[in-house]
Amino acid sequence: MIFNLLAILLGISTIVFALVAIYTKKLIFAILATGGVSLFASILYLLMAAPDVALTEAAIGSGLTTLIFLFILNKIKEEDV
Amino acid sequence: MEYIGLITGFILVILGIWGFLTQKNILKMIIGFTISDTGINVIIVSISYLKNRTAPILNRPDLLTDTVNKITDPVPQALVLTAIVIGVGVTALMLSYALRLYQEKNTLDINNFKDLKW
Amino acid sequence: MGVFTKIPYVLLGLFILINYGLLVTGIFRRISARIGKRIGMPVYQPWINLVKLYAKRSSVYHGIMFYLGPVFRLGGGVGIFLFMPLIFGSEYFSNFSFAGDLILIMYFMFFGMLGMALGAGEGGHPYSAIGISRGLAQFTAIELPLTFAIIAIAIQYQTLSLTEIVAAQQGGITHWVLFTNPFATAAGMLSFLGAMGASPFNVVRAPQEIPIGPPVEFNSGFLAVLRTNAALLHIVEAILWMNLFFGGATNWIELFIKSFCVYFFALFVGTVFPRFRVDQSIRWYLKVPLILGILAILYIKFI
Amino acid sequence: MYKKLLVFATIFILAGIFLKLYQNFDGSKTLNKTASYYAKNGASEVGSTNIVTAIVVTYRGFDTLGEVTILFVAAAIIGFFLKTNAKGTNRIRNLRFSSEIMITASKILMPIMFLIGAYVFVNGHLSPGGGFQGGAIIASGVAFFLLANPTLSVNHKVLSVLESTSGLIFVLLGIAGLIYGGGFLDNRVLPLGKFGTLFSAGIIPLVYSFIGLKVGAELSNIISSLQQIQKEE
Amino acid sequence: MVNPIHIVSISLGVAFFLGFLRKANHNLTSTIMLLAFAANAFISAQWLWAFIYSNTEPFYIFTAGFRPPYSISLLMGRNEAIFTFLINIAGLLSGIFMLKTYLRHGVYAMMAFLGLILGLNIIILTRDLFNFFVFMEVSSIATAGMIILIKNVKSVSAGFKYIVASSLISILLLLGIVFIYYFGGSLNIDDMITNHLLVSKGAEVAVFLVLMSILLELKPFPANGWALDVYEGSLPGIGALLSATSATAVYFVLNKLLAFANPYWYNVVAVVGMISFIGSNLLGIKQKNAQRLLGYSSVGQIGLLLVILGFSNTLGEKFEYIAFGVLISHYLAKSGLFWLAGIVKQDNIKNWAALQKKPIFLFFMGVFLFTLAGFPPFPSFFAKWQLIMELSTAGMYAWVIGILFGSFLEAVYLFRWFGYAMKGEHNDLPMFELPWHKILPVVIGVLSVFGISYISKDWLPGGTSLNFIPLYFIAFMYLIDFAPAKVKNTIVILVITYYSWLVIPNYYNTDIIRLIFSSIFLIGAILTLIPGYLKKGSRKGFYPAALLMFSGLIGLVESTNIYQFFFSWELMTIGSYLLIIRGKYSMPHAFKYLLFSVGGAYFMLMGFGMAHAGQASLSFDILRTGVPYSSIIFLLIAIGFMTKLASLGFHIWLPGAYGESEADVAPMVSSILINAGVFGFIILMTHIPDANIGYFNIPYMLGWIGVISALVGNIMASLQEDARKLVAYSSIGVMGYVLFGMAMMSHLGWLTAITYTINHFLFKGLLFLAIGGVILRTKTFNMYEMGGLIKKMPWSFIAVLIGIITLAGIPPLSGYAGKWLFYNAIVLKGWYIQGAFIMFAGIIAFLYCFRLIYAIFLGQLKDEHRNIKEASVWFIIPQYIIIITIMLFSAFPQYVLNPIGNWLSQYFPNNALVWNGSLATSSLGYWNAFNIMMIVMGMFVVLLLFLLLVNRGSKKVGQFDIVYAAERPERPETTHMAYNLYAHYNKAIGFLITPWITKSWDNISEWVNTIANHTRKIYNGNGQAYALHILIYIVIAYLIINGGLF
Repeated sequence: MIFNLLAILLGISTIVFALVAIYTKKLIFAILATGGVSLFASILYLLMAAPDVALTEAAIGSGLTTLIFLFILNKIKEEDV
Repeated sequence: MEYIGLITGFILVILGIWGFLTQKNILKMIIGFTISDTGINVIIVSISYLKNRTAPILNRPDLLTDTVNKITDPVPQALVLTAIVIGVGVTALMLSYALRLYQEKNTLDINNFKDLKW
Repeated sequence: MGVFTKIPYVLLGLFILINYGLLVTGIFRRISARIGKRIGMPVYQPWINLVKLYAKRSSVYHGIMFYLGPVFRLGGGVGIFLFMPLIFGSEYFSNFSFAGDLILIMYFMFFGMLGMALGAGEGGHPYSAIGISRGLAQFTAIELPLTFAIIAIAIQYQTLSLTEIVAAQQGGITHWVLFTNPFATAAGMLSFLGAMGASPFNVVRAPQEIPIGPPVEFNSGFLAVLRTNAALLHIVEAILWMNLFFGGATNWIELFIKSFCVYFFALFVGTVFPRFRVDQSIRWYLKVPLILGILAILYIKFI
Repeated sequence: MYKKLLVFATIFILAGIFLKLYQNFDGSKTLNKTASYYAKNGASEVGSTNIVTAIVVTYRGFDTLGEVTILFVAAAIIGFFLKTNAKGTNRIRNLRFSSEIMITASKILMPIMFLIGAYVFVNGHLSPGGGFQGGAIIASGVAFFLLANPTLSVNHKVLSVLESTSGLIFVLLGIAGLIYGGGFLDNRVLPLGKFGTLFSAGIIPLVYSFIGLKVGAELSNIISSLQQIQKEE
Repeated sequence: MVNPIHIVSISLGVAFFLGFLRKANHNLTSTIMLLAFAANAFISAQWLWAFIYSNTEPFYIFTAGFRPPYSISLLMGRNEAIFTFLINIAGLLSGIFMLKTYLRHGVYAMMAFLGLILGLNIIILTRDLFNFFVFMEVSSIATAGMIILIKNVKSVSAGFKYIVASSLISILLLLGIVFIYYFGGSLNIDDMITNHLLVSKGAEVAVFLVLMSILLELKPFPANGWALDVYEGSLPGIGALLSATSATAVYFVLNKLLAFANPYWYNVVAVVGMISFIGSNLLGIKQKNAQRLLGYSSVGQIGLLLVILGFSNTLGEKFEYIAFGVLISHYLAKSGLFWLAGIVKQDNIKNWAALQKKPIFLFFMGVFLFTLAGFPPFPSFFAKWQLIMELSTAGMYAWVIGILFGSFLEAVYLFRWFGYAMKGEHNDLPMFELPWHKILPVVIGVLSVFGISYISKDWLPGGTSLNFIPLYFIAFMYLIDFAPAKVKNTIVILVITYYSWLVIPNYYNTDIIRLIFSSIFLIGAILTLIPGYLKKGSRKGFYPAALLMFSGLIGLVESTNIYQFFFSWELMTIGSYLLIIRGKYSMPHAFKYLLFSVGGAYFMLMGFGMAHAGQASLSFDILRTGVPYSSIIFLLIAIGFMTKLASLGFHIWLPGAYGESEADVAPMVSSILINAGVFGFIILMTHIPDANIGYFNIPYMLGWIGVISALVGNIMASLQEDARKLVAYSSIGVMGYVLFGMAMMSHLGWLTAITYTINHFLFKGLLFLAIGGVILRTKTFNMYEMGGLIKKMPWSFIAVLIGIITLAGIPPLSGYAGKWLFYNAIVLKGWYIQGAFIMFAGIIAFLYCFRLIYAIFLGQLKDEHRNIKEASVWFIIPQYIIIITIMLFSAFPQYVLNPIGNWLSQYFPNNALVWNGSLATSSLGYWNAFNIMMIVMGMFVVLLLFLLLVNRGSKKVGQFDIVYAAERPERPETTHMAYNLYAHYNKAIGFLITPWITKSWDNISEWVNTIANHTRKIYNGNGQAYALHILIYIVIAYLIINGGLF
């Protein structure tokens, strides 16, 4: 029962983070919000008894994607200064 | 539990595609794409979930006997693994495209790249 | 009678017609002068001209086609004569009508015109081309109602051979095409005016139109041939119209009288009406005579 | 404005399609045909405790091969795509030296990260995780190192050699499976060994570790090439 | 045999191995890459050979050693072998083509290229759905990488649009696949097919998503903006790769997956294909950029393939053949054209005129274009024919119309492009350099086109009966094209005489009509080829084109069934197009000619299709009145022949095509080619005597069309200034006569039509040859610039004189025979009004005959023509041969007309012509050709002698020794009045012949262009908009298939 409650909470927070990611003006917040979305998703996977996927999502989904995003953002912000 | 996952997954996909189609900035589009990708992964995993069953890793001896009705469906989880990595590969490629586009015209607005039309 | 035995009779018929043609031309000129309150030249004047012309010799020519002009012209006239039966029923004076039929005759009418055009074209005279193009254009318009009339007759009697047409019209006036198909006769007679080159449609040879018409180019011998043809062609056309619409002739006197009347129809119309320009005549021919022609065909088809 | 409306309408109908899918989803009570087969004789046939790894490496090993090619092709394209663009502005950027904490933390955390990465992809068939996750951890370790001291750069030559060798070995293992085992990428080349121990489940550990190395090399390659262009400018 | 899995191990192994040689010189690495492709190609070739010749059964490969549903299995069947072979060969050739780019870009690009080819190979081989998804991603990422090989903003934005679109599609595909797994329980395709797993409602939507995303991957029309940008933005080599390989691979996958979807999906695929086929071809018309045009064409061809796939069960076992025919021609032609684009490096299609610097490349381009458009002897012709036949047997007439309309649109822009290339302005365009690695793939492409057309021709039921001997001879002639024109001319004439000696006699007693037409075609060919000796140099490309036309024509006569007939009809169209386009300004006219012929041919094909529906045989007698819709069939085929007969409404191409072509091509095309239409009509009308739609009778209408075209043709002819246009319009007139005669459906009517055809062949050839000779000498074709040439060119004058006498139908010559028969036929048939108008047209014929001979020969000689020589002897010889034939035909018509009469009496028994000796009597009148000739000649000679006698000593007058209107002319121009000769005619009935038909055709083409222009505005260049298009496409498809949202 507790798991369902936790899952609902996680679900809502992922959706909130997703909305933030789409509608914020600052790009940096958007990227961090995407990282957050994928982090919450990996926790959701844990709840759904899929540890492998959770680890991958955490490592690749939130870790590497956000990293590449930040590098690219840094590169682009660099250009127009 | 899986219903919750399914709903979140579908909503994430819808939001991702909405962001993808309405945002002018290319990076925002790619973010939209990543979100819908994560959404798809959530859907796939929530399909594999069976009520009060453990992960498909048989580390405890009691799981070895009659594992059929003890573990969740391992196949979608294997598929998701590949899907995530594909997502990363495609996103990395899209980002480098975005970078090159930025270097060409110093702007990230999709409407400026209309040289090829009709 | 074989083809060769018929030749002397054909020549005889030709001689009679040429003289009759000259006579009629003389009378024609005299009457039109009298209408214009002039005395007019003596009736035998055409003979004199002809004899004079045949005596003369021209010392100049414009190339071989120049010769072919008058030759074609007279060929046209004689051609019509050769393939048309003069006296219905008589073995001697039906010429070579058995070889070709009405269509051949129609083509010979155009044969002369085309030949004259080629000849005059070759002649050094620049204005001859203008005359030719007028003549050809006008003649095509003239030929249209005639074609309709001939088709109407062909339908009526289900034949294209002239002798059979004349045979069908024997036995009293009411059998003539004049009565059986008045529209065809009307269209035919109107196109007769054009074919004769009579007054409303004589812009082609009128001397005032072009300061020096073909007659000057074709002097002496050539003019002689042209003059004989002029005489022969008109009278032969008259006889043709007679055969077609007025029941042909069984003996020479009937032939002379009827052809004389047909001939003078052109005279009376001609002296009354002013001269048409070519496009006017084309447009005129494509109005009234054309409708008459179509009526002729419809008349036959539905009655 | 009407464009937004159009997008909204399309998305609305798309949601309708998903709803149709969702309604027909009735939460299956038992495993379906293929999953129950894997559950029943996954452990015995392949001998790896982690059935997901068994599926990923042997049963659907071809997918993983595809997976590796995707990353490989993506890395190749990004490498050649960003490397040859000579157009960028080439003034040297003033490198902001990372703070003290970053440097000391990187000195401590770097080895641990590599260790965790190695651990994850070595016993992929025992505990959750495997080649990809291990590779990702190593790559983030490398990234962390690059962030810590921006002046240093990773030697591309070594990375690509590492990547190619591990790729080649993976293919060779596949062919070995074809010759010795049942088919391409079959793990019964080596003995299945005792269930649950490190050296069990045939060549899965080997395959997964090489995949881990390959993925780690590739991702760090991508990161360093991204990092690279920053330095060149 | 090598296990197909090694395709994977080789390409991947080489890709990884290249990682080591990053620094090595690029020559080595590229050779290794090419070796890898060669190995792959060898493996698939080996399997292909095994399947075709030692028919081994399909070979299943189980990866990971387990049974398929639990592991991924690959299948190497016959189709898979063909497709993988095509893909690997394309990879090899594109690798060779883009060798320089790979050398420049180094190892990474090669890895991506290897990845792409590997991905495509496995897409075809795999039997697992998720595996297909993974390798679809591999190939789409690799393609995205390939696009940016050329570094400019266009290619990068195109690449971005591509990756955006394909990622959106892959999201939906993944979703579909996962839910198929959920509902179906397994991911293996064979498993799904065998035990129909997907039955539940939900699976419906999942299958929808999967199939829809695959369809979108195939770039359907409204949602393919991204694909067209990719074709335009990327390197030509990549364009070739994309259109040839990736589209083919995904097409094969669709074919695989349709097996497990439920049957209505076949209709969905067909509808999507048809929209895409017609839509993209329509938009192709407005394209100026070469690569984008090719993009539209390849999307169109894929649309056609989808239609074929959609009808695969109606097509039955023919499906494989048709699909392969269309696919292979698309594959070869498209890659060939893209490679040519790579060589020419010109964006605007007008600048492709640069190809004229190297005529061999024009030949290549021609081959590729004709393959695409579906002309014989290429495989797409056989495929399209079989497709139409099968579809019409199944009664799918709407679809047949759609396919034909689409391929007509495609022919429009393809041949406009070919026209620009053949005839465009090219000396200021840069010369393109020709490295070996760019030429090799193109050459291989062309050779394989011919190779496959040789192989595929005898797969069709009627295929073996086609005689290909003339085609081999044409190929030989093309090989010796460098030889001097005189040598080639003799060879060609000798071969044609031998062939006619072979063919004509065996028709002698059996079939008089075929005897006449075969002699017209063959002897006419010899006559019109004789002037060829005049040409110096090697006259490249003339002889193959001429032979193509003549073999097509004689093929018509020899054909026993509609298939051979259509085959030779299309051959003739190609040959005549290539002949006409040789003229200096003939590009627009040749283009119009081709469009009308192609349009006509498609009408005819539709007609044959409807006739063939329901009957097994292809022979002519399926065209019976008993067949349903027989009058519609009659109308369709009649329109097809009327385009060739240039009757009114379809005549606008004729004046230009005949007028602008070369001096000795004009007689060839005008006097011989136009008779093909007549022959066609004879066959049509003997088989379907009467046809009426609703209450009005078609032959009656044809009669009226014949009358009007005769009238208008003759009037227009008499008002022309250009000699060739005059004779061309007269062709329309005479053909109006012939059509009228045929439409009468009576014994005499047909006799007239056939006499007219023979006469027309004789005098048209005579006139065009004479005028050609004159124009060659005077270097001008306006009649008012000539004049008085009788003095310098007496022989030509006599030829033209006899020509116009025959044309005008003046008694002594054979023209009169036609006219006489006409009157009799009209009166007997009872069509009086039309008859009278036709006679009026005949009389107008005098006008332009006179104008022709007067303006050129009579009148005054111009100064510049003072020392002009007679037309070259090579022009005179054929003219005088024709004159002799005319004389013979005029004197003894009975030897020709009598046998025709007997042949005709089997169709129209009543009121035939009765012949005794030379006197022909019909029920109306009589006509004795010989007597008339003798009498007229006699009279003629007598009068001429008299005049010569009278003026024996006269001297010829000099040009200026004349006086008129009291002045002496100095300048010849003033004395030769030939300009606007019939002005008054123009005034009188000018309103009748204002060219409103040409205007109406221009309006149609204008209207089509504006539609194309507006619809292509949907591609507004914005990547996001393209993604939205994809989504809208899916949503609409869903609504239609599902009938509303729930």
